Amino acid sequence: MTTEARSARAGLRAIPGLVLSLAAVVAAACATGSSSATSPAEPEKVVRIGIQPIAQTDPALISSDSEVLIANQVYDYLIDIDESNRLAARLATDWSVSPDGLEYTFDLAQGVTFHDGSAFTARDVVWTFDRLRDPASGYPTADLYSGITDIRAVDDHQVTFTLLKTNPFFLFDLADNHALVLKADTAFPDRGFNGTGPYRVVEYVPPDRIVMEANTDYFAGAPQLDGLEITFFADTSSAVEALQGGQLDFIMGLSTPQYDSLTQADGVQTQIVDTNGFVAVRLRTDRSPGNDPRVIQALNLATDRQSLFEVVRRGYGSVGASSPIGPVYTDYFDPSASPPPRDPQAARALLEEAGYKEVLKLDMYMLNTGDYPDLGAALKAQWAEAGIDVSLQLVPEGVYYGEGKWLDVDLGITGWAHRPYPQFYLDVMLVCGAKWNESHFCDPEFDRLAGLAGSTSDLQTRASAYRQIQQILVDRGPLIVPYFFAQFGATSERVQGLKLKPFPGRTDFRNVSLAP
Amino acid sequence: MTRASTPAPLLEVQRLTVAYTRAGRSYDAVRQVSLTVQQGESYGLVGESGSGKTTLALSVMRYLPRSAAVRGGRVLLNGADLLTLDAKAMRRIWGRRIAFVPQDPHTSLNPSMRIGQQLGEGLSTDGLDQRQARQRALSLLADVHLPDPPRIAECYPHQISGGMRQRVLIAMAISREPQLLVMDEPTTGLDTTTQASILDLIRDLVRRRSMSILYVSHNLGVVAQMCDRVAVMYAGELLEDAPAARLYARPLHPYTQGLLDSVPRLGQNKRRVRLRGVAGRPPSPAETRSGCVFLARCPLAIDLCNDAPTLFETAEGHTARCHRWKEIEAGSADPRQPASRKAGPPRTPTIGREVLALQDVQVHFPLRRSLADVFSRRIRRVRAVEDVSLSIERGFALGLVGESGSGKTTLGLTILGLVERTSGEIHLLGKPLPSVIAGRSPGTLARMQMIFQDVDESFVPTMSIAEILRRPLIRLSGSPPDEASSKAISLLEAVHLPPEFADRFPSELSGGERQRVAIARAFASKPEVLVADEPISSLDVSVQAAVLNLLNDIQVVRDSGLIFISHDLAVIGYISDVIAVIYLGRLMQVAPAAEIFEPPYHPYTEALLSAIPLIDPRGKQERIRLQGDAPSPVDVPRGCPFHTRCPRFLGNLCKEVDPPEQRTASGGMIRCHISLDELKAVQPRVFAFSSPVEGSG
Amino acid sequence: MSRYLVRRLGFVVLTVFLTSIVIFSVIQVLPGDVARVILGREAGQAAVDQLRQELGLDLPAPVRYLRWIADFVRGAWGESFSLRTAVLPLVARRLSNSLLLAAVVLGLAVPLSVGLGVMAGLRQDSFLDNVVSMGSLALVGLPEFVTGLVLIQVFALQLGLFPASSSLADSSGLGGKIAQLILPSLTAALVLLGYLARLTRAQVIEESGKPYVRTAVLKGLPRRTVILRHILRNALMPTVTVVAISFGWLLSGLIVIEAVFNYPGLGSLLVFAVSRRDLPVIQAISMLAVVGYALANLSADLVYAALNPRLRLE
Amino acid sequence: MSASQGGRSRFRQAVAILFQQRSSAIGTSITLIFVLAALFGPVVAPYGLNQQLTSATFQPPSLAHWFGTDQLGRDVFSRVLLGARDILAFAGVGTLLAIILGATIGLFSGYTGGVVDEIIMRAFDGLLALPAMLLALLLLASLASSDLSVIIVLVVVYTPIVARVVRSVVLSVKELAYVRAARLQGEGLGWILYRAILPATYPALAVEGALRFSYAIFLIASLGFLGIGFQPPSDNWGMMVSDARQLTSAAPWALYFPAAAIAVVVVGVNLLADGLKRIAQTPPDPRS
Repeated sequence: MTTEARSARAGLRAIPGLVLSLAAVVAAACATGSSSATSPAEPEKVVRIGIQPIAQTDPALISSDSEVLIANQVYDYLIDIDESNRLAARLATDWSVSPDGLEYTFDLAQGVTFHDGSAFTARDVVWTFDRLRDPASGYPTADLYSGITDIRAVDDHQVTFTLLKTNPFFLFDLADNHALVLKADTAFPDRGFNGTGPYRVVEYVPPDRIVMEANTDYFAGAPQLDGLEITFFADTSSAVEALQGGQLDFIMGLSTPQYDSLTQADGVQTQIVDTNGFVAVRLRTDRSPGNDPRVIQALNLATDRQSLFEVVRRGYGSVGASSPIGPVYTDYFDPSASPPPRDPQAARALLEEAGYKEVLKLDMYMLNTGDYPDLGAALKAQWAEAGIDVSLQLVPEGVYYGEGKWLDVDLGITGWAHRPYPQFYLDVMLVCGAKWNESHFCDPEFDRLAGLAGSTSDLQTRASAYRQIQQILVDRGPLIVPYFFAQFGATSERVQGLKLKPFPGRTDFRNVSLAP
Repeated sequence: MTRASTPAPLLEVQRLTVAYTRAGRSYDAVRQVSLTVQQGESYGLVGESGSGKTTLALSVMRYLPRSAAVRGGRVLLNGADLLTLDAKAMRRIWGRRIAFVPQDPHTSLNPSMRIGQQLGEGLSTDGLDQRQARQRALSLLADVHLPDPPRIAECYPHQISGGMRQRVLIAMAISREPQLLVMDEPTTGLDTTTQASILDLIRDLVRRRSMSILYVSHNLGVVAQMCDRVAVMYAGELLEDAPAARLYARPLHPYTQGLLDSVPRLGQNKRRVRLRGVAGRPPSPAETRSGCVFLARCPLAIDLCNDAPTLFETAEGHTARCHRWKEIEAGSADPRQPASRKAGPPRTPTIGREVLALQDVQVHFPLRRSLADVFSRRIRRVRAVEDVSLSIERGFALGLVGESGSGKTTLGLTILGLVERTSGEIHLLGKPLPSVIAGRSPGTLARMQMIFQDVDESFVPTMSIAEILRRPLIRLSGSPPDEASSKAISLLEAVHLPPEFADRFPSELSGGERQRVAIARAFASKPEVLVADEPISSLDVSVQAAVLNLLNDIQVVRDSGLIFISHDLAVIGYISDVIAVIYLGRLMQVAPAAEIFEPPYHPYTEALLSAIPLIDPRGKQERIRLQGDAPSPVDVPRGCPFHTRCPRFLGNLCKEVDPPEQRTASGGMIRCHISLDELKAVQPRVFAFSSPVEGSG
Repeated sequence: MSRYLVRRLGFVVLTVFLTSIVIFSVIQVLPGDVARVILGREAGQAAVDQLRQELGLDLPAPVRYLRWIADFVRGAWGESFSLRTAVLPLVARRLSNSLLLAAVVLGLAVPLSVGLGVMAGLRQDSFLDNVVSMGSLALVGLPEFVTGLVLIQVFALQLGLFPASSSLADSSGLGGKIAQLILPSLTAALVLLGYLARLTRAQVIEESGKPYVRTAVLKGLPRRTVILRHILRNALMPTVTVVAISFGWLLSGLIVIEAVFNYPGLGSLLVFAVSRRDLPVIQAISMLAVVGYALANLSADLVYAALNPRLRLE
Repeated sequence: MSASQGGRSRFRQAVAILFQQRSSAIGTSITLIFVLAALFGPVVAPYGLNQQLTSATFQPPSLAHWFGTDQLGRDVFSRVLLGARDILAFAGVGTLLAIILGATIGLFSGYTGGVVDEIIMRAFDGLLALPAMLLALLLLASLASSDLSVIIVLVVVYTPIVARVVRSVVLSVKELAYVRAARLQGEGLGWILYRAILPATYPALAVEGALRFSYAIFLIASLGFLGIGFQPPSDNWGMMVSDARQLTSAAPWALYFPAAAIAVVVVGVNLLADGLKRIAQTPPDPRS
C-alpha cells in the first residue's frame, strides 16, 4: 500500500515534472542554437532582407527577382543597368565598337579577385559567355546570344565579342539578368557561390535563409555594410509584418495594398519605381474562339483599362493599351495609339455577331500570387457585363510555367518583367513563331517592322517602326495590357542609399548604408 | 427485538419527497414517505423498478444525483436531520455512522486502485497509521470470508470475481462499525449460490455487530430471508409496512398481495396452479396521478379510491395505504387478482411425440485474442457445451437451469443455429438439422423460434410493431404483405394486446407488453420448437406472471415444444415438465418437474435449491453453501466438473473420473459417482414452507 | 505487458508500412513535370528529358516504391529536387525546429488546460466552468490562422512586444529566438488548450458520476482525497494519452501556424515542397509525420498501459 | 398514438433537449442561421461576390456596408454571406458522402468480421496515421484544383473515421437480440445491415456527422488560407482572410469578418454536436 500511495502521488507530481522537463528541452534547444549563433560585441551593420524563396542559384537559370537579387550580390555583370535604364560600367570599365558595328571590345577592371581568392581574367568572361550562348546547353540566353560568332580574350584584361550582324541593343543584351560572370570551368555553378561580387555567401540554408558578408576586397571598393541576411518568406504579407515589427530592413515585390499600408506605417520608408513591367491579358489567336477577330475586339471593348489600373494598382504606374511598349520608353512610346473606350454593349453585340448568343464561357489562367487574383477578379466583373463568363484558374508558378501551361491555354494573364529596351518583348512574344508567343500571334507586317527595329542602328527609323507596331497592336493585336506597373519596395528607417530598380532583383547594395 | 425495548429509533424518514428534473420537467420519485428503522433492525424496502426505493436509499445517504432534489421532509439519524447538514458534516457521518453497499460491484470500486488501499483509506481518516490500517484491512477481508486476504489486498478490482468484489464492498461498509448499513440490491446480478453466501455473510455480520440495515431490493425472497420488517413501495409511495412474517402471511394491500402472487414458489408447477400476478402495467414516473397510486391495477378499486388513501395503522406496527384494508383483513374482500384461465391438463411425456433431439452436442469457441496468438497457435478454447443429449416432446416444456457461464444460453443458440456446434447431431422432427442458420431453409427456420431475455433489445427500435410482426409472416410463412398485416393484428390479439398497438414503436411499450410482442413474433411462423431465454428476468415482478402465463397458454394451445432457459429454479420448476440442470456445459441432472425438488438430488441441484431465498420468512431450508466461484469454461476441471465445489466431494474418484449418468425410475438422470440410493439416504428435503403452498408437488 | 508491447510495436510497423504505400501512391499522381520544375521555365526540353532519366522518373511505380522504401530505411533520403541539397539534414533541421515549437506548445498548454479543465469539471455549471467551457469552445472554433494573425496584430505590431515573424535567423541570437517562439507557440497552445481543457473537463465530469466515486465519498473521505486519488487518477488517463498523441498532431498540425509565422519547421517546408513538387522532401516529411504519429500513439498506449492496471497486468 | 406521432414525439423531445440547454440552443440557432444564409444568401446579399464598387474601396463598416468594403470595393458582408453557401455545401456534401461511404463500410466490415474486417481496418489505420491536414495537402497537390478535389479530400480523410465509429456500434449491436431475431427470420444481409443495424448507429452518426462537419469547415477554411484547392476570387472564408492579410492596417474588417464567420459557425456546429450527443444519451420520453 505504501508503494502504491507513493506511485499515485508520483503520478500527480509527474505533471509539473513534465513541464520542467519540457522547459529543459526548450532551454537545451535554445542553448545549442545559440552556440552556433554569432554574438557580436558591437552591432554589425547587417541589412536584413525578406524575399520569396528561390529555386535557382545558377546564374544561367535564375529568373525570379529573388534569384537575381542574390546572384547580383555574389556575382558581377560585365555591364550593369542603372535605375534609369541606362548602361553602367561594372566589370567592364570601358568599351568600344568597330565601325561596322560587328566587333565590341571591352576593357576589364584590374585587380579583381573571386571570393575563392583567384584572380579574375578575360578568360572567365569568355568561358561565361561561351557557356551562356551554347545552343546545346538549353540555357535561355542561347537565343539571345545566337548573334555572337566569337568571343576572344585579347589579353587578361581585354575581351572582344564578334557579331554576325549589327545589333543596336547588344550592350543591353550583355547586361541581361543571366549574364553574371563566373569563374572559368566552374563545374557546378548551382552548388556554390564563387563570384567577384560585393558580398560573399557565408551560409546558405535552403529554403530558410542565405547569409552574406561584405567582400572587403571588392574591386570597386568595399561595401559600406558588414553583410546581408536574407530570409525567405513564402508569404509576402508575413514579410511586411516582419518589416513593421522591426525584424527586416528591406522587402520588395509588394502588392498595392501592402505598399499603401506601408506608406502610412511608422518606421518604414517606401520605395516606388515606374517600370515597363506589365501584365498581358491575351487570347490565343490560332484557334477558336480567339481566331475570330471580333472576339478579341469584344474583349477589348469589355475592358476598362483605366479602371483596372486604378482599382488593382491604385494608380501606381501607368495605364496600358495594347502593346508592350510603355511610357517608360520615352523615345518609342506613342500615346496616340490607344484602344477604343469601353463599351460592353458593343462588345456583347460583337460576340452575338460572332455566334456567342447567350454567353461566352472562358477559363482564365494566371498565377495565384501578387495582384493577379485581384486583376482576375476585376476583369471577371467587367467582362461579365459584356456577357463573358470567365472562370478564374489560379495556378502556382511551378505549374503555370513549369508545365508550359501558359503557352498552351486559350486565355491567360502573364506578367512580363521590366526590360531596359522594348525589342525583347516583340522578338520573344509577338513575332510569328517566337519562343514565348503565348498568343500565337502571327502578322507579316508586324514581323517586318519588328525586324527592322531590331536591326537598324538609326534611332528615328526604329522609333517610327515602334510607333507603327503600337498602332497595329491596337488595331488587330492579341493583347490587352491593363497597365504598366510600378515596382514597390520598402525599407526600415535606418537603411540609407537604397534605390529600387525597375527590375527589383537588380537592386544594388554596394552603396547602401545603415544610419547609426 | 421488540419495539418497546428500543424507544429511540435509529433512523426516521419523515414525509420525504424527492423530485427529479428531466428534460425540463420535474416529477416525484419519492412522495411523502415515512419509515422508521430501529436499532439493530433489518428493514426491507421492496419495490419494482421506478418505485423510488433506490432514490429513498440515496436520500438517506444524503447523496442524490444532481438532477434530484429533496422537496420536503426530514431524514433523522439519532434524531439529527441529515438533510440540514453540509458535506463537511456528512463526511463525519458517512462510513462512520451510516455506510452504503451499492448494487453494482463491478463499477463501485476504483478500477485503478488496489483493494487493500481502497479498504484502508477510509480507516486512515480515523487516525490509523498505514500499518494499522493495513492490518485492519486484512482482518476485514478475512471477516467477509475472502480467501488469502494478503493476496486479495494486492489485487485490483478487475482481478477478482463479482461476488468477491461485493464482499470487499461489504467489508468497506462495515470497516468503521457504522450503526446503519444502507444496502441497495447488493446481490442483484450475482449467481444464486453466490447470493446465498453473501446473504449469509450479511446476516452474520449484522447479528454480531448489532448493526441496523435498510435493505432495498426487488426480490421478495431475499427480503423475506433478510429482514425483520418489510415495507412495500410503489410509484414513489409507501403502500404497506409490517413485520416481515406478518406481511408475507397476511398482506393488507392488494398490491402486496399481487406482488406475492406474481412469483411462483419453489415447487409450484403450472399444471397444478396458475399464477395471478398483477394486471396492467406499472405507471411511468411522469404520469400525473390523483387518488390511490394503485387504482388502475387494483381488483378492489371503488369510487373512494379516487381520493388518495392515507397510511392506515391496521395494527401495532402494521400500516397499509388502502381504504379497504379492514374488508381485506376480515376476508370480506379478496385482494387477489382474478385468475384468468385454467391451466392445461397434466401430461406425461410419451414416446413418439419427440420434436427435437440433441445427441452429444458440443460447442467450443476458440478464444482468439490477436493475430499473434493465431500464429503462435496458442488458441485456448471455451468449452461452452459438452456432450449434451436431450429430447423435447411436442406440447411439453423443457426447463434448462444453470448459473451464469453454465452454457445454457449457448445451448439454446446452438439449437437455433445462431452458434455453430463443434460436434454432435440435432434432429428436428427426425431430420438432421444443419449446424448454422445459413444452411437452413426458411421452412426449417419457421419451425424453430426464440424469445430473448432483454426486452429492450429484442426489436429494431425504428420499426413499428406491425412491421415487426409482419416480417416473419412474410419471410417464413410466405404470407402476401396485405394478408400479413391482418395476421399481425390477430397475433396481437392472441397475446392480449389491442390492435392499435400495431402502429406503435417498441419504445412506446412497457417491458411486459414488449415481451408479449416478442411472444407473438416467435409464434408467428407457427414453430414446432420455441426457445425462451430468460424471458421474464428483465421484467418487473408484477408483470412476470402474466407473461409466463401467456407463454404457457400459447405453447399449450399450439402444442409446440418449449425450451425454457432460466437461472431461477422456482420459475423453471413452475413452467417446465422436464428440468435439466446444467453446470459448466454439462447436464448434471435431468428430471421431471416434480422430481427435481425431492431427493435424490444431484449435489449441485441440492446446493441450488438451498441457495434460493424462500418467499417465506418462516420457511426452513438446509444450509448448503458452495465454496468459491465456478471455474471458467476455459479451464473446466477434469473428472466431474463440479468436484471443485461439491459439498459431497468423494476424493480422487471425482477428480479423475467422469461420473456416470445414473437413470432414475421416471427416466431422469443424475450424473454423479454417488449412487442414487446413497444420495437419497443422506439427503433430506432441502426446503420447507411454513405453511402448505398451493399447487406444490 | 511485454506481449502488449510487442503487439503495439508490430502495429506501429504495420501502420507505417501501410501508410508508406498510401503516401507513395498519392505522390505518384502529383501533376507537373518534376524535371521541368527543377530546371525552371527557361530550360530546354532535351535537358528536361535527360534529368527525368537521371531521377529515375521513367521507371515503373512498384520499382520506384521498393527503391524508395529501401533507401528510406537506409537513411538515404535523396536530394531535394528544388533545393539541390540532401533531404535528410534539411528535414532533420526542420524537424528539430518543429519539435522545439511543439515542446514549447505542450509546456504552455498542458498544465494550463489540465488545471482549468479539472477546476471546471469539479465545479460543474459554476461561473468558472461556464467561462472555461465557452472559452475553450471558442478557442477550438477559432482557426489557427485567425488566432495567429490577431496575435501578430496585437502583440507584434500594436504593442511591439514580440517578433511578428519567426524565421529563427542567426542574427537574432538566443533572446531573439526565444522571443520568436512566443507567438507561434501561443497560437498553437491556444488551440490545444481549448481541446485539452474540454476533454479534461468532460472526463472529470464523467468520472465524478461513476459509482466508485460515490463509494469513495460515502466512505467519508476528505474531498481532496476523493478528487486526487479517485477522480483525477482515472479522469486524467485519457488526457495523458491525448497529450502524447497531440505531440504527433503538432508535428503536422503546425502547418498553418508555421505558414502564418514563416516558422522554419516541417509544416512550412511541406507547403513549400508541395508547391515545388519536391517529391523527396514531400515523401520524407510525410513519412516522418507518420512515424512520429505512430510513435506518439505508441507512447500514448504505453503511458496508458502504465497508468491502467487492467492493461498493465494483462 | 400513431406511428408518425411516435416518431414526432421523439423529434419533439430531441428539439426540446436541444433548446433546453442554453449552449446547444445557441449552437442550433447559429447553425440554422448559417444554413439559411447558405440557402438564401444569393437572394439576400446586397451585392455580388465579385461586384466591385470602384468608388467605394476601403470603406469601414457602415449602414451601407455592414462589414465594410475591401481594396476592390467589394462589399465584405455580401462576400461573407455568399461564402456561407460554398463552405457549408463543400463541408456538407463531403461529410455526407464520407458518412454514407463510411457507414456502409463500417456496417459491412463490422458485421462480417474476420479477415475482411481485419484488412479494411488495417488499411484505414494506415490512412488515419496521416494527419488530416497532411493527407489533404498531399491529395490536393496531386489532384487538379477543383471543387471535386476538395470533396474527394474530405471523403478520403473522414470515411475511415466514420467507418470506425459505425463499426464499433455494429460490434456492440450485432450480437443483440433483434439482430439474432432477424437472422432467425431468414433476413438477408442487406436487410440486417440497413434495416436492423443501421438505425442503431444513427445517434453516433449524428454526433460524428456534426463533428466532422465542423472539422470539414475548419479544414476547408485552412486550405483556403493556404491557397490550396481553392481559386480566388473564392468565397472561401479562409482565402478571404488570407487575401485580406495585406489589408490588416488599411481595411482590417475585410480580415476579421470572414475570420469571425469561420469561428462562429465552427463553434455553433460544435455546440450542436454537444446537443446531439445529449439527445443520443437521453432515453425516450417516459410519457410516451
